[in-house]
Amino acid sequence: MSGWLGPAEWQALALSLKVSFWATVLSLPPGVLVAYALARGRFRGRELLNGLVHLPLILPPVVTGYLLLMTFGRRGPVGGWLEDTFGLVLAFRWTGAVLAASIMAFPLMVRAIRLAIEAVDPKLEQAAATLGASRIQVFATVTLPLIAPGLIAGAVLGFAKAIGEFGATITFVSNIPGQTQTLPSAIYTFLQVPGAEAPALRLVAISVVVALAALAASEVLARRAAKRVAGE
Amino acid sequence: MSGWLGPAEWQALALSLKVSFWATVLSLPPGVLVAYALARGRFRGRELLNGLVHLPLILPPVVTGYLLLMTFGRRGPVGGWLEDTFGLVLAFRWTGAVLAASIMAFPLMVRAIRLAIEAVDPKLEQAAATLGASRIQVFATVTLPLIAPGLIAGAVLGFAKAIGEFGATITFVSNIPGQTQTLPSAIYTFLQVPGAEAPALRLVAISVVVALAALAASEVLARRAAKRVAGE
Amino acid sequence: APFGVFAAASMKTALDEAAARFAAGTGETPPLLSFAGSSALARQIMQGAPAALFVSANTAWMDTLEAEGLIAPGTRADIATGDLVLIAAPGYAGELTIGPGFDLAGALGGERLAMALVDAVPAGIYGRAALQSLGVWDSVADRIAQADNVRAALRLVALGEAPLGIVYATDALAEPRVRVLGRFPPDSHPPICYPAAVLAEFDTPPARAFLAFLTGPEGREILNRHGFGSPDRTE
Amino acid sequence: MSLTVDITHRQGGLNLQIGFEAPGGITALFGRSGSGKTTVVNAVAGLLTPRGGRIELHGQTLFDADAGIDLPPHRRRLGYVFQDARLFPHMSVRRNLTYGARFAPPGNGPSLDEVCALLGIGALLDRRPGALSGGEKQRVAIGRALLSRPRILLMDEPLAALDAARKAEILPYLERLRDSTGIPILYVSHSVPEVARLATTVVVLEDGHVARTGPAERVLSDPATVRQIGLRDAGAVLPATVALHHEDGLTELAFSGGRLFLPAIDSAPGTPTRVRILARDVILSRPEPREQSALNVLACEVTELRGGEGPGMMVGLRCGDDRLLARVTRRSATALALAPGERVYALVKSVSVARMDVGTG
Amino acid sequence: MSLTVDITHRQGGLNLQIGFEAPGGITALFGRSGSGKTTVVNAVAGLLTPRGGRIELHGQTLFDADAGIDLPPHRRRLGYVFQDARLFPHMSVRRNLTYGARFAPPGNGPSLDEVCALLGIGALLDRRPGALSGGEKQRVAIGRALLSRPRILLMDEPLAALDAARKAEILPYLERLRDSTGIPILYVSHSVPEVARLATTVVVLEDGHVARTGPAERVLSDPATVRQIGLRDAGAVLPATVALHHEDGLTELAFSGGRLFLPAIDSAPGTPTRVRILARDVILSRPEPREQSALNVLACEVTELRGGEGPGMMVGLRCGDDRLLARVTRRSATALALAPGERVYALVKSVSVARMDVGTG
Ligand SMILES: Nc1ncnc2c1ncn2[C@@H]1O[C@H](COP(=O)(O)OP(=O)(O)OP(=O)(O)O)[C@@H](O)[C@H]1O
Ligand SMILES: Nc1ncnc2c1ncn2[C@@H]1O[C@H](COP(=O)(O)OP(=O)(O)OP(=O)(O)O)[C@@H](O)[C@H]1O
Ligand code: MOO
Ligand SMILES: [Mg+2]
Ligand SMILES: [Mg+2]
Repeated sequence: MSGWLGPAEWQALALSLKVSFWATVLSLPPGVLVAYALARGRFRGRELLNGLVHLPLILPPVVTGYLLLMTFGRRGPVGGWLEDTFGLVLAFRWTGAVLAASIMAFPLMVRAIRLAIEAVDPKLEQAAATLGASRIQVFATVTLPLIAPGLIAGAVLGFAKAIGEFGATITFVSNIPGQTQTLPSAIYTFLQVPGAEAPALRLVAISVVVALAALAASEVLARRAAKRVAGE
Repeated sequence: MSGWLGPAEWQALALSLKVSFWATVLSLPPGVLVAYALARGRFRGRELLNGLVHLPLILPPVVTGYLLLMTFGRRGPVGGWLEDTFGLVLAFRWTGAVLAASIMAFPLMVRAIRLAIEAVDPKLEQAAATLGASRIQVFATVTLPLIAPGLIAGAVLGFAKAIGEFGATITFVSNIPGQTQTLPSAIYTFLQVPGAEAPALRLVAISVVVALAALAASEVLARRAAKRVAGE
Repeated sequence: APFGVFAAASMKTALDEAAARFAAGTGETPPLLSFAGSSALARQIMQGAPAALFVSANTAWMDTLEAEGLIAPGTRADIATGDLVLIAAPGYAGELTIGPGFDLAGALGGERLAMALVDAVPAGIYGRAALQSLGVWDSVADRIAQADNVRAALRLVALGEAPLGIVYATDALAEPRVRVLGRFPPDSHPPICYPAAVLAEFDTPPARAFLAFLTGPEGREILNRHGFGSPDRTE
Repeated sequence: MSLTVDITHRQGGLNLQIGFEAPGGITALFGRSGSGKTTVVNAVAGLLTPRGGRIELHGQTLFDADAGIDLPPHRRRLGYVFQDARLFPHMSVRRNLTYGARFAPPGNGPSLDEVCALLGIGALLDRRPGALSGGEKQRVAIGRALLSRPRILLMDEPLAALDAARKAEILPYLERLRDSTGIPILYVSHSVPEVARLATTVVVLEDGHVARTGPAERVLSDPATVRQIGLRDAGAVLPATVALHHEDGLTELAFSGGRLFLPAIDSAPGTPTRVRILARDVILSRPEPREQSALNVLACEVTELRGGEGPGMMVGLRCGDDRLLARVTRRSATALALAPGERVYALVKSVSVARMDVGTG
Repeated sequence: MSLTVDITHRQGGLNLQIGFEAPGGITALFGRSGSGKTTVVNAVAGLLTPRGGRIELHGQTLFDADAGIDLPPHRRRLGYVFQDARLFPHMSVRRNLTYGARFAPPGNGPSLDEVCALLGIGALLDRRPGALSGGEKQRVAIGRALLSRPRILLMDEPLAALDAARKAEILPYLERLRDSTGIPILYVSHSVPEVARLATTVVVLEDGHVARTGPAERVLSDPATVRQIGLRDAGAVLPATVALHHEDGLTELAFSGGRLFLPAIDSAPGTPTRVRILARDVILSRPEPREQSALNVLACEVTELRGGEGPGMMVGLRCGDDRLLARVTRRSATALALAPGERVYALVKSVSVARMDVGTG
């Protein structure tokens, strides 16, 4: 296997896994929050929030990457502020790749979680409230465990999307080996070389295997969680 | 407005709408079928089908486009057969753009519809069966109307995705003004040239407006359908 | 730490080899090569990307960077030139001589001519200029399949989806499935050159050394072997 | 016109082995929660495939494990009224009602108008199921099953979810159904009053097997059935005929053992009817009682005495050709020296024969 | 220790205007379906905000429309047992039970062990709610509410979904609850036997307003309440004391009007108890009846005669210091020449005083 992949490719695989993992983990909490707001909230600007969340789905990834670059780049308004205030640089770092992947996966995640929240019986939440749990405690002890299958589905969907994300990532954080060169960027680079389809397809196969394994695992996990939630 | 957009951009907008519309319409029936099989079927290869459906989500769009080109191109096995048998050419035609957009939107659509089907109470389907409806009739008269909100959500999600699709489309059917130059291709073109950010962002604004309008319409439609389905 | 090189994707094979040779010869750690479209790279550099050296396929973007004052004064140099060729798909039997008013439309036989985006990507821009100066543009303008980069155009021809295409000579050289029908006269299009420059923010001696290596005899040899021409003069 | 069930199945911890015959009229499946009633009905409907055995309807085999026959539900042509109505929420009442007809072969079942009149749902046709009361929903479900031109009706506790007032509203419809259409009905209930009122045949299930089966009068009036029925609900079912309507609001019924007075019922003189007399509502007296408020004093002969674990005894009585049940304490039985063959008077308050317990037929 | 409710609300077509006081013990909210019972309970729980009025618990204002006070549910500290249990499916029984305790202020409520013993659910602690029977679920729900150390228990038809056997299993637990913990209970039911057995105070709702309210004995034994209760369930509730357990399985109770025999009950001699005697189970006799099976013959004085539309009359009786109700036909009333002040004997079969109708307290 190590003979089959060159070190650069191993690096790309490892980076892709790292980026996708963090993108998934970091966007779960805000994803849950936004999904909850969209599912249960009755506030002004709900439609706007919904639209905003969906933007990365609607826009060509290159555009999303461009907007990210303009905003979070080192000379961008937010990017400069982040660097000056926290010393946090996103541009051209793997952290930026995480941001790009998160943004791209976010609408998918929110969709899945929102559907799960909408399926939770509010009567159970009411029951928890009468037992003394505040709104946040209700959420933590009842809503959240009950949407576990939806969370898993959403997270894995997000992970799969993050594994495949290319356009926004290469536009925002470039294609720096070991830093921002994820599997898709590596695949793209190979596709730029005539006759290099074979290594490109090898990388494609790897990302397919990784994502399918995640999908299959999620089906199992989600089924188990669903059983748990059904009280059996 | 017509002064604001050049004729080429109008053309791209019209084409994007046409392509996304047909991609949505044409992938709905197979989307429903696959979603039903995944939600209710207990067959071998279910996991495989699930993985296959998700592939376009996982793969970089360029790769999807490349695989489409290899398969549905005029020299590809399926493409050649389609041309010989039906005289149907996809390569370099807007029909090919429809195929690419469909494929890319398919996993999102299937996900949404599958969740809707899983939420249908099988007891209602059983009731219909005891009243004499065959499995297909049950599906048409009970399941399908009940998943209408999910269908709408899935269709609009697919539409939004189709509006933004770029990588697979340009790789598969190139960029032929009036034939395959959709909004994202036009945007990409502008982004390649120094100083052309303004027209690019204008087109971005248009696609955002279109997709958000579709999203908002879908929320209204889905809410209305949900009410209908709730029997009120 | 190794210095970063941002380079147009079409230079990948040549620069990979050059970087390895440079490292082996000097004992430096090899530079970190990032390949993408010239426009994306240029924009990233404008946003402070950590690149010490930029190799563009596109003079316009290098001009933009220069105007912004981002390149180290006096380091801009054309490291290679290119030729534009007309290629044919495998199995394409016809022959064609490129010249003023040549029958490109007839040679296409109603099919598509593969090019890079003619308004956006350098190879496409050069190609259109060549066809216009030869007076055949109008006859084929609506027969062009524009790919998002020159390699994709090359692929269309290699797969036989388009019988003919216009790409750089370098691309044709690397793709055994296509056949070169002819070379566009150099004066039929603006000179194709690949400008490189050290970037002011990350200017380091190794980066300057690598640029010098590329413009030096060893670099030229490698670039020539990959089908690039040598610029007559360096700035 | 009959249904024959003879199946074995395993479900959860329960081993089902069920065989019975449902002739015309209403056959009640009766038994405690978990005894297998719904399982049997689902097997008949084809919603569940039993391990083994046969199910036959009007001579057609619906299911035969050995022969590998298992007709899918939609080809069995039966009308299933589920406990929870299961109306289609996306259709109007009218479309719910007519749903089954389009799949049924042409035939002369009841028309929409007839069914609406029968069930009193004509005014609801354009409403959505969500806007119906519980009782209305259940009636629409019955109508929907009926209009599919079924060969048998399956009703699984159709009234269990309803309160007493709603039940009283629907029972007369079921009686009319039984009497006006010839369709046999398999009726699941654990309410003895309901079963006593409606059933022609009773099948008592216990732990997955048939504990008793037979004509309703016989099964319900048998002291041996008390265990399944429960003490509170034990009682006799008597066939009787409406004799006379009195001016003071009482109706006089004739039965083999004499006359019974009860609050006015709606049937014309001569109508055969059925009354239920709960064992716990009967007082036995040696001398003929006088100057007391119970209008019904019946001369009986003791046929049987059955003691249980408690302080009570079940006394079987013959009254004319019919049987009565009385529940008395051991102490009273001893004090009155009750024994088979002894003659006693049974006091039954006319008002303790409740309307619920009267059925026509 | 009391709950005061005085609210107005509009829901659907219903105008609610409800005012009542619930002292300690069990206060039953009784009324037909749709009369507003659940609405009231939800208002008390804070799950619904009434249009106007006040709700006060133990002197604390939970809700006051004018003052703009509306405590959120989780700060009201009440235990709500819903009709449908609503156990948390993702938690074990143990975690369901202890759920409320972590939010409650420290205090000396019952311990987990005590509640498990009280409700008989100790063996279920590690199960999931999905693996419980209906009765077990409901008991866990009661325990969960209790362990949250509530200041009041709200129970909305906690037994409605259960069949008779399950009900009989749970009622004793509720009685023990009422007697052993000092927590007041607001109990919704449309089952008269349940209310009669459990309630100290009864609030009868009708179409969104309070039709009657008062101590259970008075409200249920009042001939005027018959309309809300229904004829079949009308009857008197008598306080009595366990006097003696006889060897033949009968228990003798003493009450102001004499002695009552009924099947053995579980309480020690001296225990105060309550029996219900249904009006339809009482036979009136002028001469003292002899040699008959009813063990309870009570000497009474007629206090009241009420006729309705039907052929029956409700007869109010005084028996010692307590009141009895008897339902007789007009014909019998005439034949016996019943009138206020007349003395009669009431025959009550001991076995017709059902166990269900006996409560301690
Ligand atoms: N899906 C199932 N899986 C396992 N066991 C089941 C299932 N459904 C029912 N059972 C068990 O099978 C037995 C019979 O169930 P069934 O539903 O036929 O009872 P029933 O007589 O209809 O009871 P009820 O009066 O409560 O409706 C019960 O012991 C029940 O626990
Ligand atoms: N969400 C609602 N929207 C409109 N009307 C409602 C709603 N919930 C209840 N109602 C109406 O308010 C009235 C009182 O309802 P409530 O649930 O309090 O009755 P209830 O006494 O608890 O009845 P039940 O015994 O059937 O539970 C009913 O007429 C009902 O139809
Ligand atoms: O190197 Mo380019 O920008 O793909 O022609
Ligand atoms: Mg059942
Ligand atoms: Mg209620």
